[in-house]
Amino acid sequence: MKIQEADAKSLLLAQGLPVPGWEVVRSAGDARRAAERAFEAGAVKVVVKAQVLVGGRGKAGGVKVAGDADAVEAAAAAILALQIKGIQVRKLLVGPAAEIVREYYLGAILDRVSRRIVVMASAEGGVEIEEVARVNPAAIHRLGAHPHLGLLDWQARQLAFAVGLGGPHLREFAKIAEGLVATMLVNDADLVEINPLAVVRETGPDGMAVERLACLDAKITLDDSALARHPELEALRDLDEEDPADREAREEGINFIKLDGSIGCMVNGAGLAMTTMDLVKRAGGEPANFLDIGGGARADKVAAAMRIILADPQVKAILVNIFGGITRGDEVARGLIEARAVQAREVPMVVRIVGTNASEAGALLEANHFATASSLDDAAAKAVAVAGPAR
Amino acid sequence: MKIQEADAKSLLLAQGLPVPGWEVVRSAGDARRAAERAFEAGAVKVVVKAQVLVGGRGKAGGVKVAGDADAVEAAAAAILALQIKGIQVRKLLVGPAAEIVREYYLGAILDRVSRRIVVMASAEGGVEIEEVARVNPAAIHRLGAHPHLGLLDWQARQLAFAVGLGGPHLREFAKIAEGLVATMLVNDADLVEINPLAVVRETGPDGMAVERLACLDAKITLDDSALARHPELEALRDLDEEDPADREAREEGINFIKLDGSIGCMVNGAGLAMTTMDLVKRAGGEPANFLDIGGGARADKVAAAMRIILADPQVKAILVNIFGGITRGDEVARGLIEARAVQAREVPMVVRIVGTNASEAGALLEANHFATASSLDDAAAKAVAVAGPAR
Amino acid sequence: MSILVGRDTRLVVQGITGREGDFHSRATLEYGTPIVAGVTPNKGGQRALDGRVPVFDTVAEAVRETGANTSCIYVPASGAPDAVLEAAAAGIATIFCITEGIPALDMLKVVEVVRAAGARLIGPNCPGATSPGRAKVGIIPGSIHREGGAGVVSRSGTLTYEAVQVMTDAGIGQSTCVGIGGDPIIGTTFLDVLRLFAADPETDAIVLIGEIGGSAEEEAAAWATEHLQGVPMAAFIAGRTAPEGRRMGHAGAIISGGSGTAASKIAALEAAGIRVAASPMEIPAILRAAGYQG
Amino acid sequence: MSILVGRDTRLVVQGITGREGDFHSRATLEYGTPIVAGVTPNKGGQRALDGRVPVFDTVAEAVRETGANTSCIYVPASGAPDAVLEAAAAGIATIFCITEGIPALDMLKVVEVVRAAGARLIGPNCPGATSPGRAKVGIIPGSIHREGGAGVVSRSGTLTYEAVQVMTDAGIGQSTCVGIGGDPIIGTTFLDVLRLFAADPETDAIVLIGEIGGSAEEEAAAWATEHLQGVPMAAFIAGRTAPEGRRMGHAGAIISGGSGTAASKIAALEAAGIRVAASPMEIPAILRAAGYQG
Repeated sequence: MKIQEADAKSLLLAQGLPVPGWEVVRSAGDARRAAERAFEAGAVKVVVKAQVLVGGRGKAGGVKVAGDADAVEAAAAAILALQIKGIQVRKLLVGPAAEIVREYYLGAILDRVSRRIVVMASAEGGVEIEEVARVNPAAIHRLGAHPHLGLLDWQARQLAFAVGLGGPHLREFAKIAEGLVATMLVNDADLVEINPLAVVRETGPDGMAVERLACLDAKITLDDSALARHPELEALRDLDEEDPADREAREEGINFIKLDGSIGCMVNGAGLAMTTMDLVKRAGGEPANFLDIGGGARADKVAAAMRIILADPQVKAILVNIFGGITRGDEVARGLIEARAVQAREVPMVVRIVGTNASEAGALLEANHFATASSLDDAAAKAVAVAGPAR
Repeated sequence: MKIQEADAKSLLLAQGLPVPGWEVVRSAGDARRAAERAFEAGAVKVVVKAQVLVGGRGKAGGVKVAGDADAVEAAAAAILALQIKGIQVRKLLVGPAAEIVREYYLGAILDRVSRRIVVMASAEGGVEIEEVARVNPAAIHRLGAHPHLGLLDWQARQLAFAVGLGGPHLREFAKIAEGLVATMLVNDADLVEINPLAVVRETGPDGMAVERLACLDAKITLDDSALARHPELEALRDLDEEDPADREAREEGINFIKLDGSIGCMVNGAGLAMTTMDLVKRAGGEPANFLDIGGGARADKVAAAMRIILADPQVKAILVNIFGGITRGDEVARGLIEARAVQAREVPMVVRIVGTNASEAGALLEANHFATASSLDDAAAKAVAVAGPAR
Repeated sequence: MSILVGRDTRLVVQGITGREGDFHSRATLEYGTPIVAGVTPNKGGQRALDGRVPVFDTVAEAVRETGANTSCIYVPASGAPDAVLEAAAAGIATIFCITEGIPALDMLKVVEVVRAAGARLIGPNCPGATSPGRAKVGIIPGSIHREGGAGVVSRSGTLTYEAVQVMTDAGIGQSTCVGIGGDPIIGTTFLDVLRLFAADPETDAIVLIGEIGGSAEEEAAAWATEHLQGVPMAAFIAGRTAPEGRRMGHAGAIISGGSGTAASKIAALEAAGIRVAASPMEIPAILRAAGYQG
Repeated sequence: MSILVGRDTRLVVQGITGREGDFHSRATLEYGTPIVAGVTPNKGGQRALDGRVPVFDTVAEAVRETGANTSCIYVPASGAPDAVLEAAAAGIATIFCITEGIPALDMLKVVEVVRAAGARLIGPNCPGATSPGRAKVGIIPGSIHREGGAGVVSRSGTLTYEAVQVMTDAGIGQSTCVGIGGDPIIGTTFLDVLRLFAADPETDAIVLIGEIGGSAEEEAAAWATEHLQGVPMAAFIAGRTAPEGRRMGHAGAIISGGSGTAASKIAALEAAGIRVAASPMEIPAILRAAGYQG
């Protein structure tokens, strides 16, 4: 589960990381008032950032810096009018804009190959790190944290020296890097990124300029499997951005991703679901979704999956592909029969059920006049044929 | 550092272990009032326990159970009048007395041989566990906790089954055993013991009898080396029971233990200090103390050590034995000269300084008319000779 | 011989009295695999599966009393990591963890401890393994198999069944079929299984079924280039049409950056001389074309 | 050959720019031991010990640039566990940790990681080791030694110096003298060092200096019974007169229950045929009586 920047910053703050203050607002007026408070507290400029879960905010005009309250209000109004990658901006982060001296990248990710939390740091911060990885992989320094002890102090120091943050910022950097991994461990995150981690210039209480490290942006992805033991994190789910179909799927325990095609797919197992999509495409069609009903699905779950698929008006045909193992084919057939009895609109359906209780399923489907298919390739071809040509 | 039962119980409580409530009082009147509160809350009997850091309270009459407030007040007065192993009782724990169904032992200790935290459990609880270990070692079940992950759930279950606490108390026991190790890890303890851990009978809110596990006594020893990072634990040090000489030694970083003999010893290094005591005894004397001034001690520390030794009126002679490595002999000699100039009373002294800067030390000592010795055995013999015969 | 499971398998089922454990253990027994013990804390002394299997409180006791050497875990996600650790500490050599939904950071630690204990973990979130005609551990339907010499290794569940069924229908039997699981952190990788197949005299051909995400397939391909020349192989990669950057169902399928895409995996496999099927149905033909006679 | 330190020793000193590190490193250099590098974070690029030794920011860099194979740690207690872990990760084979006052639970974890990394840790809270005439690491005064064939192993600091001085004065030289440290959790035990001495062709006699607390001496005695028959040995145990149940200075000296007493240790050693001196001064005579000619 992705969480918003402001929530990610709160989690970093809880581990003692240096994150400049902010407020989250939902209107240009509130943005203005938050900015006035920031200016009063000494900010020279204020930043306004769209809070959306998709990348590329900056390029889309979702981040603006302004020097007075009027300009902040105007910027906020402009950003709140934006749709970024199809997502309507509803919330803004407002806070003092830092005076950046130099930007770094710092991230931690669960690495499946090394089976470690890998911490990555780069002196090429503030930009798309994937781009740095592609163009100049040597600019990204990597280290595997200890599986039991987390990021060790010497590892944090080694990264600091590697990105040129020895000297006055050594201890600061080490503390941040260790806190990054602690944030990951405490919250069961898959990914924690600070980009940019920046040396910022501030005016100390004595009026002298001081430079210190600060976390200016934060991105955290949580492990869905661990949310059950972190109810406080489950509460961070952004329901504003969640499509009703996505929500129903999540609540039913169905893995669902909407796509742009016309052939709705209902499959058991993620690998087989992807394969089904691949074969639809190979047969000349376009899948409307990825949908995995999981193992051992029963009739009511099948009915829910059908509702979710049909909620997409682009769907012109449905392909059901079930290989019964834990899942019993006759249960699925029964679910399909029930679902069709109450479904909102008539859409042609091709059903393939093999494996456990396949013959019982076949008899039920035949008795209820479903179009069936035997092989995987055959099922895909038939579904494409009934859906008509792809756009 | 040993801490009082009441403090140990607080640390267990902080890890979620089931510890019946208590109050700590310093007078019989306060004990009475605490007991009245306990009776009001439903206690049938109340227990009064001396809070002293030495073992054998029970045998010494330091634990009493009473059925009404008068009896509690009398018991408290009697216990407050006790000296247990030379320690005046100043504090009492007062709380409801549990109805014990069956007693168990549960302890965790840092084991130097296996280099693990070893968790021990026994169905023979409520008695001296050392006695059980001697008479029936098979009755104590042991398990090494994982060095990184602590006590694993299956380990806790295994111990539960071993002591016959499968069944309704399995989860309770596992939680307590895991909490025991967590208490050790969180507080940097060397030893955490619950004896007895007991199945107690209580009356539930519905008036029905319920049985559950409860920690009725607790003993915790903290790692002195780790106290610096636990200021809240340092605050638990019982200054009431600390001798002024012990306190000065601790504050000066001197390892000091008072003994009953007449020859004060000042040595650098614990092993050499014990050896010096052994040789004093072998030469027919009795050491008055163990005292290790540590490595690299300077003149002021030497002077402090001298004050601590001379504070003991039984001391009739002082043996100084220094093998200079980090410690410089001339520094020690200078400290001795300074200390003698201001010392409270005249006591014969035998000084042996070898190793680093021994010849400079020798010259200083000679110029100031100190009695010196060359070998270890010689030094011990001379000290015994000047002190006169042991009692 | 076969790998991982075989005639020497003596199985203990952890969580045998649960719904899943009971259901699949019956199928395992029917397949002829000896389930020598079950473990459910506080149910020690009972008998499971209609009295056919003794239940113990701890794995250590089960091992001591029955000589179990392989474990299959159906314990719910909250207790499964501990179940794996218990099995490893009790000296179980091969541990299958079927349970899905275990937090990845738990597995990070578990995998490390299991490795240090010298045990082998397959999964979690895996369907198990079958050596047709010898033994089956886990939830792969026994009916799809046929005895033979092709080893199958897969990150997927039902997709594996699909591929195996196609092979069986085409007359190509299997030495062992292994589902290694789709979670980000798993105990046994493609590469580990390829090594085992390479050393198994009864495995004469290998089928590898991967999917987008991670780089385990690329890693396996690189190793195959050096160590599996001359072994007839076929592969399939699910997710050619999956959009980038989205999760496809389980966490096994994240695409990040340029690596981990179907294209990258297919290129790596083809570079190793392994033909990649466009549909699982093509697998038998590819094996035949690679010279597999079995 | 000698053990642990010798002609092949290439030393890196962690904490070389601190007061202790500087002081003892000078003595180490004077003894002729090559200190090839120092490590102090943020002082990389400087030179220590009057310009004689290059300083690096990390141990990894020091190893890469100088081929250091042995480390000596003078880092304060708060940073010492990390320093040990850094050395082990950088491939240092032999790590001496002189630092005292490290929390025992920290060492529990460090010892586990060091063991897994295949490195050897001596200490913490140890004086180091000297192979007279070859190399010295740590804080044992070089002047007390004499080249020879007796190996000395001890849990103590100054008591070791005392014993070694007595041996040297009696004309008995040492192959290697090792202080293993007095803390409850240490990296290398008596037994470990006895094994090394047993395998060292240049060690012809062994002196073991123990103290009350724990059971390492008993363990060592049991091993010696089987593996060191015929090797002239002598022992000394400090704390015969220590009262039970009190700590004598460092945590190494707790007596608990009946085990760990001086009497128990002396009995175990005598049962193994090792005579225990009543005073360190008796050690040379015991070695001679045991047939040591060196």
